[in-house]
Amino acid sequence: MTQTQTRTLSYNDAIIEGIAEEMRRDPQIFHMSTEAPGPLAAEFGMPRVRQTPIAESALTGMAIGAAGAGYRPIVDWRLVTFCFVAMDQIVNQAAKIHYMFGGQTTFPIVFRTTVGGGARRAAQHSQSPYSMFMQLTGLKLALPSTPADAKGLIKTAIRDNNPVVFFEAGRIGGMTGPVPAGDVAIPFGQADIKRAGADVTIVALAWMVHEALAAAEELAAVGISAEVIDPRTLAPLDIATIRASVLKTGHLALADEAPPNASATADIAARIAEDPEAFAALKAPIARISGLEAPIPYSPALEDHVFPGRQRIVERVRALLGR
Amino acid sequence: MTQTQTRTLSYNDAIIEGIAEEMRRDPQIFHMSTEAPGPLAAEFGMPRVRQTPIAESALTGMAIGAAGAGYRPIVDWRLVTFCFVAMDQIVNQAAKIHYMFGGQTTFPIVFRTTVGGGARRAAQHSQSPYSMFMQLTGLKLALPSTPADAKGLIKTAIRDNNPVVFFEAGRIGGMTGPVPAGDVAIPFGQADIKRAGADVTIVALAWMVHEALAAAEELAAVGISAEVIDPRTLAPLDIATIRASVLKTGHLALADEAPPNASATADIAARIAEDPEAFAALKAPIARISGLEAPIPYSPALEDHVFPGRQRIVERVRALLGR
Amino acid sequence: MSQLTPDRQRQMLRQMLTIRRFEERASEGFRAGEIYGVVHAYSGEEAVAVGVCATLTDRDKIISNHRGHGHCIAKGADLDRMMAELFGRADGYCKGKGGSMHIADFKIGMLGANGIVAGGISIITGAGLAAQMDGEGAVAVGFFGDGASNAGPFHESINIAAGWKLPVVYVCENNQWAVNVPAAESVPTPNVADRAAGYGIPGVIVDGNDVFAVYEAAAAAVARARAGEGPTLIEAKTYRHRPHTERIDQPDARPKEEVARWLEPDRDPIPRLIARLQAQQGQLSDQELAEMEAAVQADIARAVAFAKASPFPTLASALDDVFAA
Amino acid sequence: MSQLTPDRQRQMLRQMLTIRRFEERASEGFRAGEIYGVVHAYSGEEAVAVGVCATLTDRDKIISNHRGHGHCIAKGADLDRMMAELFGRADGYCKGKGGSMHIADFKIGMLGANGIVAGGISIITGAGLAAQMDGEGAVAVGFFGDGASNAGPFHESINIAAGWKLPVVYVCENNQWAVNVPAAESVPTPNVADRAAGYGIPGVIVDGNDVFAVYEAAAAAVARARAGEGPTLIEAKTYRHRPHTERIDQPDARPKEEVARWLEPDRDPIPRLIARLQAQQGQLSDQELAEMEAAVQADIARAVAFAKASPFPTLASALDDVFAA
Ligand SMILES: Cc1ncc(C[n+]2csc(CCOP(=O)(O)OP(=O)(O)O)c2C)c(N)n1
Ligand SMILES: Cc1ncc(C[n+]2csc(CCOP(=O)(O)OP(=O)(O)O)c2C)c(N)n1
Ligand SMILES: [Mg+2]
Ligand SMILES: [Mg+2]
Repeated sequence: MTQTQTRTLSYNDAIIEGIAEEMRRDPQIFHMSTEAPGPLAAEFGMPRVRQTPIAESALTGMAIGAAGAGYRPIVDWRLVTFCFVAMDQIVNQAAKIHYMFGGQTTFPIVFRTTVGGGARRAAQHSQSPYSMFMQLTGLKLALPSTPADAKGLIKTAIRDNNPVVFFEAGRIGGMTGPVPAGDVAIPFGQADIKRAGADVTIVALAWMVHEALAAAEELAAVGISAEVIDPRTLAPLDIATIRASVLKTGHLALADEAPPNASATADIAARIAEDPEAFAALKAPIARISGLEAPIPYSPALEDHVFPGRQRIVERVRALLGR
Repeated sequence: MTQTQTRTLSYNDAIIEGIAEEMRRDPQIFHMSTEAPGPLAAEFGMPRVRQTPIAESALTGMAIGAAGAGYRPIVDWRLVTFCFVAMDQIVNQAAKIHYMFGGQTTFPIVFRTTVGGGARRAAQHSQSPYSMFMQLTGLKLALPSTPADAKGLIKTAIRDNNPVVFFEAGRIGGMTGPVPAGDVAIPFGQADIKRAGADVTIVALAWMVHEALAAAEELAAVGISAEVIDPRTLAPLDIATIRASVLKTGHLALADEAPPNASATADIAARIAEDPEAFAALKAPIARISGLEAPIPYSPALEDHVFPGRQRIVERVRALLGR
Repeated sequence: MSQLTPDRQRQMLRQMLTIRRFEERASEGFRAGEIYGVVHAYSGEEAVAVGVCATLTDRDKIISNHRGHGHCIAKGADLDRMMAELFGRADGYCKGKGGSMHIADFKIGMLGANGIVAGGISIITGAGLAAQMDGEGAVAVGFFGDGASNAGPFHESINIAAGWKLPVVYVCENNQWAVNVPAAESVPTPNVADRAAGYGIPGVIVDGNDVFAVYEAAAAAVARARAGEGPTLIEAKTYRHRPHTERIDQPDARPKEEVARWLEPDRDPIPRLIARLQAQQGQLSDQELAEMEAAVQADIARAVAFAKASPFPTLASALDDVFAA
Repeated sequence: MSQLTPDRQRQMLRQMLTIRRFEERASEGFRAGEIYGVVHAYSGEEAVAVGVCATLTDRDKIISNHRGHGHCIAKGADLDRMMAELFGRADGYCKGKGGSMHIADFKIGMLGANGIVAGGISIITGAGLAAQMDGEGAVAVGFFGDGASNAGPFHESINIAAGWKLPVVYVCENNQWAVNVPAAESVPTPNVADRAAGYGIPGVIVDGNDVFAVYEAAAAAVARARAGEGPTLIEAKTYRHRPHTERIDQPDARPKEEVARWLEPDRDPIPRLIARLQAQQGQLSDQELAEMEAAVQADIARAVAFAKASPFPTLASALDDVFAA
């Protein structure tokens, strides 16, 4: 198919478009969630788009059983909050089932879920806990930051023969951007350089990609050339692209809205700090810009204070480079 | 009370002794699990030591409710495997409840759970996922490596007014060691230097503390003086002690049986790599010794291969120091 | 209603009116951008919270779900601090950290609203265990929806409470919908109360829009709990007047005629109660009713004024209360 | 047992004997250090797996729990590859990665044992959903214990299966204990089957030590499922002959007399079946029985030899199969 045309789509619509295209292609794909997405329900209806009782643990297990029986289920947990009731099925079943049964059969499943704050939904409904899933060998993890990436990665997620957790950044669900038409799937494990630069590498996740791009603009104004990298998938993680950038810039900043403890930014920092060449290339300590170590509060100014943003990135990077 | 006497106790017995002492002191403490510990059941019986239906999610929530009503519950999830069915109560309730209600009341709860492999119990029952809990601001996390630490930390855990997850290293449950008699509680957030050394700092967790100590012996034989540090609690994490050691040795190795991704070792590596002085003190890249990135397999040699051990520590540290 | 004096009955009406007006003001505040995030209004279901809580004392504990304002008010929470919490202010119940979905008042035994469907059911069961161990006859009451009755924690908790004879009353507010899923599609039996038999406990169905019927059912369940005979599952059939949340674009799959039917005065619990009190001699005069309305409106206005006068929390407070001392 | 020819009946006995002898050998191997980790023996409960699986075809799917050997054998799994898995060998079903608690054979519709109590119940419900969508009349059968019936996933899954009329048969093996907790303490009603009413589905109680009774109950449930009428909950009352696991120091809280009573030939499902077949003219001669015993022993011996001849997996294979291609 040609990829010449692009349209402007929102992040959320791009995901739905990607799912719809895949569902048209493959009748084994079906979608379950406690609230069915309107456009999918309208186009495909039952039994391919199901609205379910509130029982995310059962839905998650059912996806595993249906996948083992030849289907390619998509389960939308909706807010990531809700997936914790299904954590046994995620940790003990989905992540391990292919391995512990010696690879007998495949379990192609996509678990969709919305992460992030900004909507004044307080502690439970504003979490960004993707890093917790990185400890779980056996899951693939996608975390797109643009409509085009969202569509390209959801298609790859659906075609993958493993359980994939597809994290959707709620804060940018309405953000629009160009999305190529046609069958464009983006491979997992390929970071994207969202902006090229020479002085500092800023690796950012999800919403923070946009904050990092805004920060890069401000930094350019003071003569700092920032390269902004979006890993796009946390498992597999494309450390090679980040490493190459650090070899070039000698400075690494990592921006994530989640708290720093045992996080994706810790992971990337450690991988760079343990790589002899990258370590040698570092001209300054690694800088991390993270959420404060607190649950997310409700009151708007408080919430905005707990989450990091472009200003903190600018400050940290300027401090890092001493200018 | 005097602390002059010490006895030899196993790690498991030290924990039970600590719990029993606290239960004698405070009648508000009670213990729930799907299998009641014999000595506690014998001494205290119902209603203070309860055997329950298999419903860890309910038990976890019930502990929260009972704590909010003035009790100090201890819930033994038993294998960490089983706590994942209770993850909603852990993530969305226990970790956040004090904060999201504005600190109205306290929730003093100890969640006991056994981690680690070595028992040929395959993927589900051999996990070491404590690092996942580090993302959850609002929980305290203990992970003792010796009988004395186990007893001292369980007493502190029980006296703490917050939910504490107390990770017990199954592999060393039968290991014996000196335990001071009397009312010895070990404060949270104080790492312990298990062996002093000058050339390299080895931070190790749980069972790996013992592997690191054995490795330090071997390293001493080739003239490398290793300092072995056990953080003992992952939240709060005593980075100051680790940092001071790195400033002295200029070399940091981190040993954990879990896979490296977004792990406690990544966390410590990142904190050192982002600290200007510590970063400047590092004479070589940080080295991490971790479990392989795979679920835990059943067959003995395979399992032993996936977990790291003293030999891998020795090799990595020797490579790090180039001798 | 022999147990209830005319004064108590009027008090109950006043609580129900207070809930209704509070929700109306919350909805208004949400649309005006004074209140943030999510608001789930309890309008239409007032008789359940009020009927149940009228059987409780201060020692007794309740827990709520996402639709929590009514339970708070029925248990006696302070309107000022509730409204201040919705407004995100420092004098709110949670110092502005919780918002609509996390109002609690542990002092009066209100253990909190909760953003997780069925998330509170095990917590209140633990409060019931505490009450049993205390041995002073207190009870614990869990409020949750028809949707929550499909979730695992419902089953685990009631099963344990039944086995241990805990003094808990489980109150399912069957408003017939969970967002856009009708209970008829998610609950395979005609009634949620039918689930009680599987635990060997009474399952009681009650008209959730008749406050006295609710009161009677709850009083029996509470008496049973206090007597050490264990839990009861009460299903209160009711209906929410509002869409699932106050979001402007909240989709609502409920048939319009169905919604309209439940808004009529013979179904709306408040007109029903007013009609009943007025039908009985000396229970409620037109003037008393007008005074009550005015008093309630004044309460709400005072709460809003309190909320507006309260400062937003300081940024530094974001790091307070992460851990208890 | 009009549906079952004498041959089928003898086949069922042979399967039951195979399970018993397999467990005896597994226990021996565990004590000898040839088998590692944990072994939960199914001895005493053979009639359940065999009676249920006799109603199934290869298209039908089952799932098991931690006590899984019997379900595997009843569904037709290969003894050699089962034993090789227990021995941790490369030719085992899971290439030595799974061990006793994780044997699966997706080719024959055996979706795996599971180390999580109730962990398989939702998975088999998903297989039932797949069968419904396939529309070819296949069914899915979940085996689990009395202990599992207290866990949330049991409730969530059966509730959905009932609502969606999924072709699933839920088989609760009530062996009256969950480790050291008696079912009488954890299940508040006399029977686990009493829980079915809460989902509007049949709850059937059957003597789990009578293979033909199990067969009949299962056949009815399977027919109902195939006909699109939805799930059934079967409770098979049975007993485990062994302690919870084969661990030497496994505590066993069960009264000695209770255990002894269940080991007697009038309760042990195997002597019961033998007696019944021998009581009927021409169903099973002493010689046929002896030959059967010998054949079963030979099968087990062959499986052990196969296991021992199979190499341990290479260390490099530890990183195989983490992800599917
Ligand atoms: C575990 C979980 N899943 C999904 C949601 C999203 N959600 C919020 S309220 C709701 C419907 C609840 O229905 P019901 O229990 O009947 O209460 P009602 O809103 O009708 O009062 C859903 C699905 C949630 N909060 N928690
Ligand atoms: C979620 C969970 N909690 C606890 C355990 C530990 N455990 C293993 S088997 C078992 C008892 C299971 O009892 P039942 O379901 O009756 O099966 P049975 O062993 O009697 O066949 C327990 C508690 C577990 N495997 N999973
Ligand atoms: Mg409802
Ligand atoms: Mg059992």
